[in-house]
Amino acid sequence: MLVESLTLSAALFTIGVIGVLTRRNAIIVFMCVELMLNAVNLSFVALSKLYGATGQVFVIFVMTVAAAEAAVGLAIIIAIFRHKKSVNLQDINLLRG
Amino acid sequence: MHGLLASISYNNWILTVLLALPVLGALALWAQGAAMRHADETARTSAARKLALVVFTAEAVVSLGLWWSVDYSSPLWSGYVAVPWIPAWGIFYRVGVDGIATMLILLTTLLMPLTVLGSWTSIRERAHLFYAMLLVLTTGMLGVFMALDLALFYVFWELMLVPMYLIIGMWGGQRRLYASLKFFLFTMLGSLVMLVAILYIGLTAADPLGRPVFAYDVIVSGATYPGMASLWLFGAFFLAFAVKVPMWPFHTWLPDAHVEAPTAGSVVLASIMLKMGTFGFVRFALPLFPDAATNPAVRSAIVILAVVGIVYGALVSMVQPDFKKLVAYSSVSHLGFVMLGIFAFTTQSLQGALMVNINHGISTGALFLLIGMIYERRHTRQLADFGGIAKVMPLFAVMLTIVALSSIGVPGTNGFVGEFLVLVGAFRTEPIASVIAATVVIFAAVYLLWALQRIIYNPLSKPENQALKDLNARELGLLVPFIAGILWLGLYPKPVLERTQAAANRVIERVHGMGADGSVAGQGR
Amino acid sequence: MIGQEVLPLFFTFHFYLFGLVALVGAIIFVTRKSPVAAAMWLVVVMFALAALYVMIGAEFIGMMQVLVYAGAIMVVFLFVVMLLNLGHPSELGDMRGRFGRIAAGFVGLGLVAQLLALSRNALTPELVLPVGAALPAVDQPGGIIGPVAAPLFNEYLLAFELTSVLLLVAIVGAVVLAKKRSA
Amino acid sequence: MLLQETVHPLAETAARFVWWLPTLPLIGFVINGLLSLQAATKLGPADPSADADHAHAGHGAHAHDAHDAHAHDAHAHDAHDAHPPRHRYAAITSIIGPGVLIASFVLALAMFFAMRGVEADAPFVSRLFSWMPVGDFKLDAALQLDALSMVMVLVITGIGSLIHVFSVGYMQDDPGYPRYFAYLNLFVFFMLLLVLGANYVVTFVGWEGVGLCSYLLIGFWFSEQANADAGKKAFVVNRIGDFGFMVAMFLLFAHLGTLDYTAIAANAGTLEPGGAVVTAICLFLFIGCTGKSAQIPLFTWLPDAMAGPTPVSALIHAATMVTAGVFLIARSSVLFSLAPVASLTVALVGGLTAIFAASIGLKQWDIKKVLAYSTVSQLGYMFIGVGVGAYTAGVFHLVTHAFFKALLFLGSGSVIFAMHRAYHATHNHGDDAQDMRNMGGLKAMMPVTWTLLWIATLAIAGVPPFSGFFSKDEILSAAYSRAHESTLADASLLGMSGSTVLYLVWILGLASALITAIYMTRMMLYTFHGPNRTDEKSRPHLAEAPWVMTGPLVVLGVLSLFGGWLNLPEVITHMVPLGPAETLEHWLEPVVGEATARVSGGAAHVAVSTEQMLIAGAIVIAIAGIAIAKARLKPEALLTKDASEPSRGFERILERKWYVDEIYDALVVRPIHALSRSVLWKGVDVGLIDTLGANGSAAVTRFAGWIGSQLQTGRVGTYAWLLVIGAVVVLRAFTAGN
Amino acid sequence: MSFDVSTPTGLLQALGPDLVLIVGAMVLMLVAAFRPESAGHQRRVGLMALGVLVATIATMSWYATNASSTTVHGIIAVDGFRWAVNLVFLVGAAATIALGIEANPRDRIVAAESHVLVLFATAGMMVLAAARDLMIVFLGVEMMSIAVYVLAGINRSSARSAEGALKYFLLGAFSTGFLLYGIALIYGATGSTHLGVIGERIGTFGLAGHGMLLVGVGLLLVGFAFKIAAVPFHMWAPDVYEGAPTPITAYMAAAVKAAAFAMFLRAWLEAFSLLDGSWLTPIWWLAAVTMVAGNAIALAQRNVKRMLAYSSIVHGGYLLVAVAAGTGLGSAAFLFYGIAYTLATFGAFAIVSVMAPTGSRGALIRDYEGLWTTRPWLAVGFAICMLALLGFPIFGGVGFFAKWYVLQAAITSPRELTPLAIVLVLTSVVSAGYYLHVVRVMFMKPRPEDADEPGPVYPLTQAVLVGSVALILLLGLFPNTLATWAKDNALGARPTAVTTNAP
Repeated sequence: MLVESLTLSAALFTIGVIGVLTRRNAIIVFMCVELMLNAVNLSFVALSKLYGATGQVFVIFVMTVAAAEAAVGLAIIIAIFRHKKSVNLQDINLLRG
Repeated sequence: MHGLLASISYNNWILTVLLALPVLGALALWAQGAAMRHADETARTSAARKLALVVFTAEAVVSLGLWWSVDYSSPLWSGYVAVPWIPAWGIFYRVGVDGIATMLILLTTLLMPLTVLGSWTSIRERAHLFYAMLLVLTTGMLGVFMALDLALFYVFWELMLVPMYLIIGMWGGQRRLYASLKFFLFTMLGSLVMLVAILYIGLTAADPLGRPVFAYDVIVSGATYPGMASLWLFGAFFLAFAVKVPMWPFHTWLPDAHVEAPTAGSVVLASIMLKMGTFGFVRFALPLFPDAATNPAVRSAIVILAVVGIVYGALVSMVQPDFKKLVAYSSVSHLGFVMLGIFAFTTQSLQGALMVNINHGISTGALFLLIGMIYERRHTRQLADFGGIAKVMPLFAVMLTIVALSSIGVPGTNGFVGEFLVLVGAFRTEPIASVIAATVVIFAAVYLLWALQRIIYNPLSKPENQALKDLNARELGLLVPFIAGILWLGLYPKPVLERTQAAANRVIERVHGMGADGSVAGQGR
Repeated sequence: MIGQEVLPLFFTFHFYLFGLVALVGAIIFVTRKSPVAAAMWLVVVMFALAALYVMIGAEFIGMMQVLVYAGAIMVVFLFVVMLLNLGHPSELGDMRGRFGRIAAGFVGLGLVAQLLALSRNALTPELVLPVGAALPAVDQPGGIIGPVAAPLFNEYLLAFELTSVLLLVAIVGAVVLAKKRSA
Repeated sequence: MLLQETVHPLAETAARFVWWLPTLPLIGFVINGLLSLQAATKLGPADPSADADHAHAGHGAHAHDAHDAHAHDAHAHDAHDAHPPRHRYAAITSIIGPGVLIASFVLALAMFFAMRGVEADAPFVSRLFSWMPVGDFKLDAALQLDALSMVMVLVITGIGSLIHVFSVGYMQDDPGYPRYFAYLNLFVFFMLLLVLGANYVVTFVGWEGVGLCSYLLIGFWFSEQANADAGKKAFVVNRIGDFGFMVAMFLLFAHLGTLDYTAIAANAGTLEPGGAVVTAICLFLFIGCTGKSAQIPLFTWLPDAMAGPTPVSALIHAATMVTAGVFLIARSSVLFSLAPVASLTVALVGGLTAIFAASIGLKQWDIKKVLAYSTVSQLGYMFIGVGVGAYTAGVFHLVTHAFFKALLFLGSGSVIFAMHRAYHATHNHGDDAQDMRNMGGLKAMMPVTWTLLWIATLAIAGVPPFSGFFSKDEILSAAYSRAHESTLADASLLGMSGSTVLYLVWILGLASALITAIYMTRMMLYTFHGPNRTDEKSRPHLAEAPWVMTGPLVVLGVLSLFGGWLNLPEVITHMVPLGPAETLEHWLEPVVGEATARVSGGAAHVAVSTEQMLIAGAIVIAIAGIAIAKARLKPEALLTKDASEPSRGFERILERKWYVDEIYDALVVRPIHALSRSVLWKGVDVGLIDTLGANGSAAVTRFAGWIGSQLQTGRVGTYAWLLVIGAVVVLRAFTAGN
Repeated sequence: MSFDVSTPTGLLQALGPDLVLIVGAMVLMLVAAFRPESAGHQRRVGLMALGVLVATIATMSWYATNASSTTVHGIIAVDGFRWAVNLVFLVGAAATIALGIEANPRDRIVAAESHVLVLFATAGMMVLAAARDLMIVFLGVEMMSIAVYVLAGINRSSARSAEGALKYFLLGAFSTGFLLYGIALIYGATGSTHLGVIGERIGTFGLAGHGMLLVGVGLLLVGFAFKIAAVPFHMWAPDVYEGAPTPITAYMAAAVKAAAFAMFLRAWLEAFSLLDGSWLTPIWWLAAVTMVAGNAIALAQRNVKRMLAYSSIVHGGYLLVAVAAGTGLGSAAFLFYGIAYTLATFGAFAIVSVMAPTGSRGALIRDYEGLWTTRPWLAVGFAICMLALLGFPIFGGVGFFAKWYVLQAAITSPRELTPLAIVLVLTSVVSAGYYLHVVRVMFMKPRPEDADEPGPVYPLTQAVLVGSVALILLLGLFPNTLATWAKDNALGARPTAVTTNAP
């Protein structure tokens, strides 16, 4: 079960990474990042089966952080949307070189 | 004189004072510049150059005592001072001089006031900064000659870079930006690699507490490195010094820097800063890594580069249309002689090399001053723009001729003494190289006499040249010491040779790893 | 591999079932054009993961997953999508072209290959707690929350307190950023 | 400051003032130099650049200065056409310039008599100070007085005095009058240093110093590019020779550990006779001699050197400096006697130069050029002498040549002076005052000069009893006898036996004697005989020069006539009791005796009958030459320079001096220039090191930076891509090891 | 005074300075919210924030001389390294706020919360510097990052600022995923998140070649490399630095980076020093590639802030060399470098903020042409900062010795890093290309006719500028104190625990 969990975790993490690489909508990219965090959580939970509750405690903190990030991240997305009227990352390239 | 100097404990303070005085002078200039912020440019310039001249003259006067006070025969350093600077890293303020260093220090201190006089009227803006930079530069140069702590040496070594960079870049000619950056980058490339080597040495020589040791004496007497390490370290030092010398093929910064630099910059660059490289070899590269230096492959490579530089510099300077560039390439040639002299490892050649160092300082310095003088009048350095000006500037013509002859190495002038000693000494160990090098007596005559002809001889056909005014009293006065030096060292170099003899012998002994008096050191057969 | 224990078939079956759901859901999630659809598929993945947690024996975390992730965070996402009126899949160029996708697939394969190097060594037996010791059974005192709460408020008290500051920072940040443009 | 270790017999005599010999002319140089500068100087303004701006603004205002500056430029041969007032300091200079020389000469005479009074085999060495003491290299500034240097000193100061006096007249109107005498004095200083030096380095100082003065004096009228070019050429070509001299010194020091003449003479025995080392030393020394003494292949500078004032040609390029090479070999006779191959080379080169230069002399029109090639040719003779080991003969010819060639030059100077005055008086700026085609029939106008020049011509042609006859004959008979039997004859050069080489040299000598007689007679015929080809207006102005110029000519005439008495051959004194035989031979015995003996292997002379045959042959050849010239040349038919047609065929080759200058230019000068400019400077320096190396690496770095900054697209997608790729690589690096 | 950080009381006491800062920040947060946004309020809160920082520094200096820990595997460290690094953060924060107070009105930033967020971010860094447990590390990183995400976008009126914030946030969150996954796998391999325990277990159980651990450490390295903007994880940095308000840029370049390094050094030395066979090669190459690419790309920059951004990337590369040394000396070199780099960075950015309010004219290197003629002091100050960044002795002051120390660490390292040291010096030659370019633009070119007159230098900015430059020069002449301080506070120089107290 552990092996399956860790493998699934790796797969979900990679899907999240692929999502970040392929998507251009800032919100969807951010959701992909959330998927990655979830994948990590699966690893933690699976490992906590071996080592005790520390892994689960960690998952709680990850969730908290995810929530905080979501708040700030979405605020940033709203801020950029005000300027650009778009959240397509292709269009957001004032800063380059 | 000895008694008088001893009575004021001259040796105890002189080196530190020589280092500090220019810096204080620079600060004074800075303060003066700030105080005169609202004065008009002419008044500012005038005040700045006067103050600078006073400081430099004081420096020169104070330094004169070294001629007598230094114990030239002693294996100990004269004027030795050691004060902890960064004890946490084993870095000390350690200074001291021997005969070789003393001669170069005197060359520096005596040359600087003349340099200021030489740029008396050509620096018309931002004079305070200019002279302050010149003063700081002086500290850097003197520090290099005095430092007996590798870290301190490196600091002084780098210290020279920025003032010279600004001098070339702010008061230079058309392509000053390119030239100044090139100068900076070339030099820095070499010296940073040396920095790694210095650290490596210092850390290898760490004391029992694990603190690095950078004391020159400790390292020279104690350090041995495994074969390859020794070669790498020598290579690092070589790169730094070879760029500075400059040896072929690291020389291309020199023509650009010389051509673009203002007169004072060229003079300092040629007369003193190029000596840093050769001095570095004698003081550091050879005594620290005698094994690497005497490694046949290394040595032949360096001798070959030196000879290539000698001939190459001469040939290329032959076809230069710009007088400054011509002299710059001739420096490559002359400094090649110094390198040949050093790496021939005979007493004569090394002493000759030291003489060439000094002579090149005098002759080329004077040449650049002379070029500066006509540049101020005509705003061109192209040889083709001149011709026949001996008619209108006879004094100038005389001075230029004497200096050119010294640079050619005509016997009776200083140039001959150095080159002859180098060649006669080098012939014992490197006969082929010195014969090839000797061909330069021909090329030197070609390029300098041809230049001379195109400037002061030939028809006075250009209308701009017909109204030229001859040297004024200031210019004449500042050239006289150069002429005196040229003749003195040409006819009676013994006082200088005597003073560098013991130090040179020590280097030769160290290189050959033997305790003899060194007089026959390095005889190939 | 260590940590293998024989579980009832019920658990095993559901573990694989929800695992499959999570995987397929994730794939569908990243390929949806509409942000709303993507978000909904992500919720599906999260639910599946919550179920997996329960299967593994971390019931409390499973609950938290449903409440915090699916319930709170994803709602905020959807809220923002709606707020910015981004619900339509019409927005051009959201997805990279064919080349980008294939390349991403390869990079993903490479990443997975590297990540799975983790399975190359067995875990160290001495470090692993005996079966059942790591996560006490549901019927023990303290229930399912006790084993998590104990370290949270003892060993990791500092961390717990820090999360409060973290959330505070996030609140301040979000407020400052989302305020109307002042100038 | 005389530091004399052991008391030398000369120490208490006038010889102890030997350092005054060079010092006197040096003082003259300093005074004249300062006068010249003082007169020329108008110190510039305190701020030259400010003035330059002003000058730029209105250089029209300075037209007057410009005219002044141009005063001399318009016409630049020997004399000049403007009549500015005499130089401010002309009077002082006229006293000091020749005065110091005469004083030196008097001092030299005193020393000469002192030397005659004592028996001294060892040279008198006067150490002035320690010059370059470095380790085991001890080099003193020291002067050495011995028989050889005494002869040279007398020649230099004696003939020098005469030429100085002549110059007072010749240069009287020149604006550079004190400068001229300063240079001339300086030259004498260096020349005396050269001959008096007690070691090779001091000699080398003089050696280069005279080259320098030669440079300055050839380019004396520097405003004409040709003159400046000629000066430079002289210096550079001399430097090629000096290179050889220097290498020889390196070899000497490396193998003998000293450069002092006395020590070398004492230690020369340690060198293997005929060995590679001593041969190399001698050959390198000889390279030096070919430069200074204008031998093949370095002779080309000397004809060009005629651009200098004529008295300079007489003093430097005929009487003294160019003979320094001969002196040097005589000085190094110990070494040369140990190196037969080198000696043979010297002789062969001397012989070839003699005939080669003589052949060119046949077709020259410029009177000074004829004399120049004649000098080269005669120097070749001297080298035959010292080459075959007849050092005394070489020096003897050096002395007699100094007499008659100085006379020839000064005489020609007198002619040119007259021509110039005539042209000047008629404002004729077009015609060449030195071209013989413009002269003719001057015998009537300049009888004194005519007489004296004939004496010199007969002397150089080798007609007895004029001086040249004796010296030339001695050289030829020495060559012949050495070919017969000597260490040289036993050696071999380039696969030929030494004997063959020496016979060849002897034949070359005879042939060039014939040609010499021809071209010298030609010169005299064209210049003084036949009709006068000057234009009608100028002709009345042609006249004899003033007494300051003719006076020295007369003295030289006497010397040319009786110079042979210095060293009458025994074979003649036996037949005709003219006076003491072989005086010079005996005088030089302490210096070159040992070396001469070593070369000749004891067999000093060939049989008396052979010797008489040789003498008779020489006389016949000389007279035949004169006769041929008289018979073949028709001065009446000669056209002026402007009317002449260009010569054709072989004549043209001779007139163009065998195209040697052109060949050197094409083979050496241009290739080196092209190499330096195109390959080294533009190719290696600018192209390779700078463009490819320094700027290239900078450009590559910049380009890489530009690529990097282009990757920075501003799009998060790109960044994420790179991040992931980086992560995969980092992970790979971590897991690769396991 | 000794704390037993295994007890809540001891922990609380051991967190004294951190608490002062956090409590101060919370109070200020309320103060900031108390009044409507205005320039005056922003200024007032800023000054108060400075007060909080001063108080924190004062508390900390007491701790620095008196505090120690009795716990072997405490969750936080109580050692000199922590206090020393904290000093870098606090000085950086103070300078940021000082610059911000005067720069914000020019940038039309009126949110007083910006200063509060700086305090919070600093608190996160201090936590990070103390953390000996990966959990705390994670929270510290997030606390710092979230605050800085907001700070990057604090200029609501600027699209650039918002864009920078978005980029920073998205990529930051993305990299957090890697970091977190790494922590999870390390936890999986060792069964602990505590650095000390991990280190022990790697040794005890021979885990040095363990696949899961290595992947975990690799992912951790990726996360760290992102924070310090090592090439190729650097791409966000230039854009964010350019977009952010200038004081915040300086803060990011100096303090944020220092925090990441502090965390990483502690983790490396305490937990993973036995893995050097695996991590040396990646770090070696990261350092080398960062130095080479960073310097090369910096050459191509025309915007001063972007140039300084790349410069900061490059300096991250130099510090990686010290990290690669993997010794206490390396951490000492880092401390020294941290101070030197912070001074130079704030000196430079102080001038940048005077020259160019964000997004307006004056941000290009070209706009500095001939600055010497109109504002000599600014030009001299900037030149000194550039030379300090270049690592030039005397003129560049302490910058040279910073590099010296890093090289010393590299050469003495048992890992034979001399080749890396040579890469370092060779690439710094390239860096002369752009640092000197600025100097030459200022000193060697004439001031264009139409150039804008730079604004006045207000007192706080002036204080930062003069303070930085003076310290650069002073410490360049007398670096011994700083060197001793760095050596004494290196990791391992003062042991964390003095008594045995098993967990």
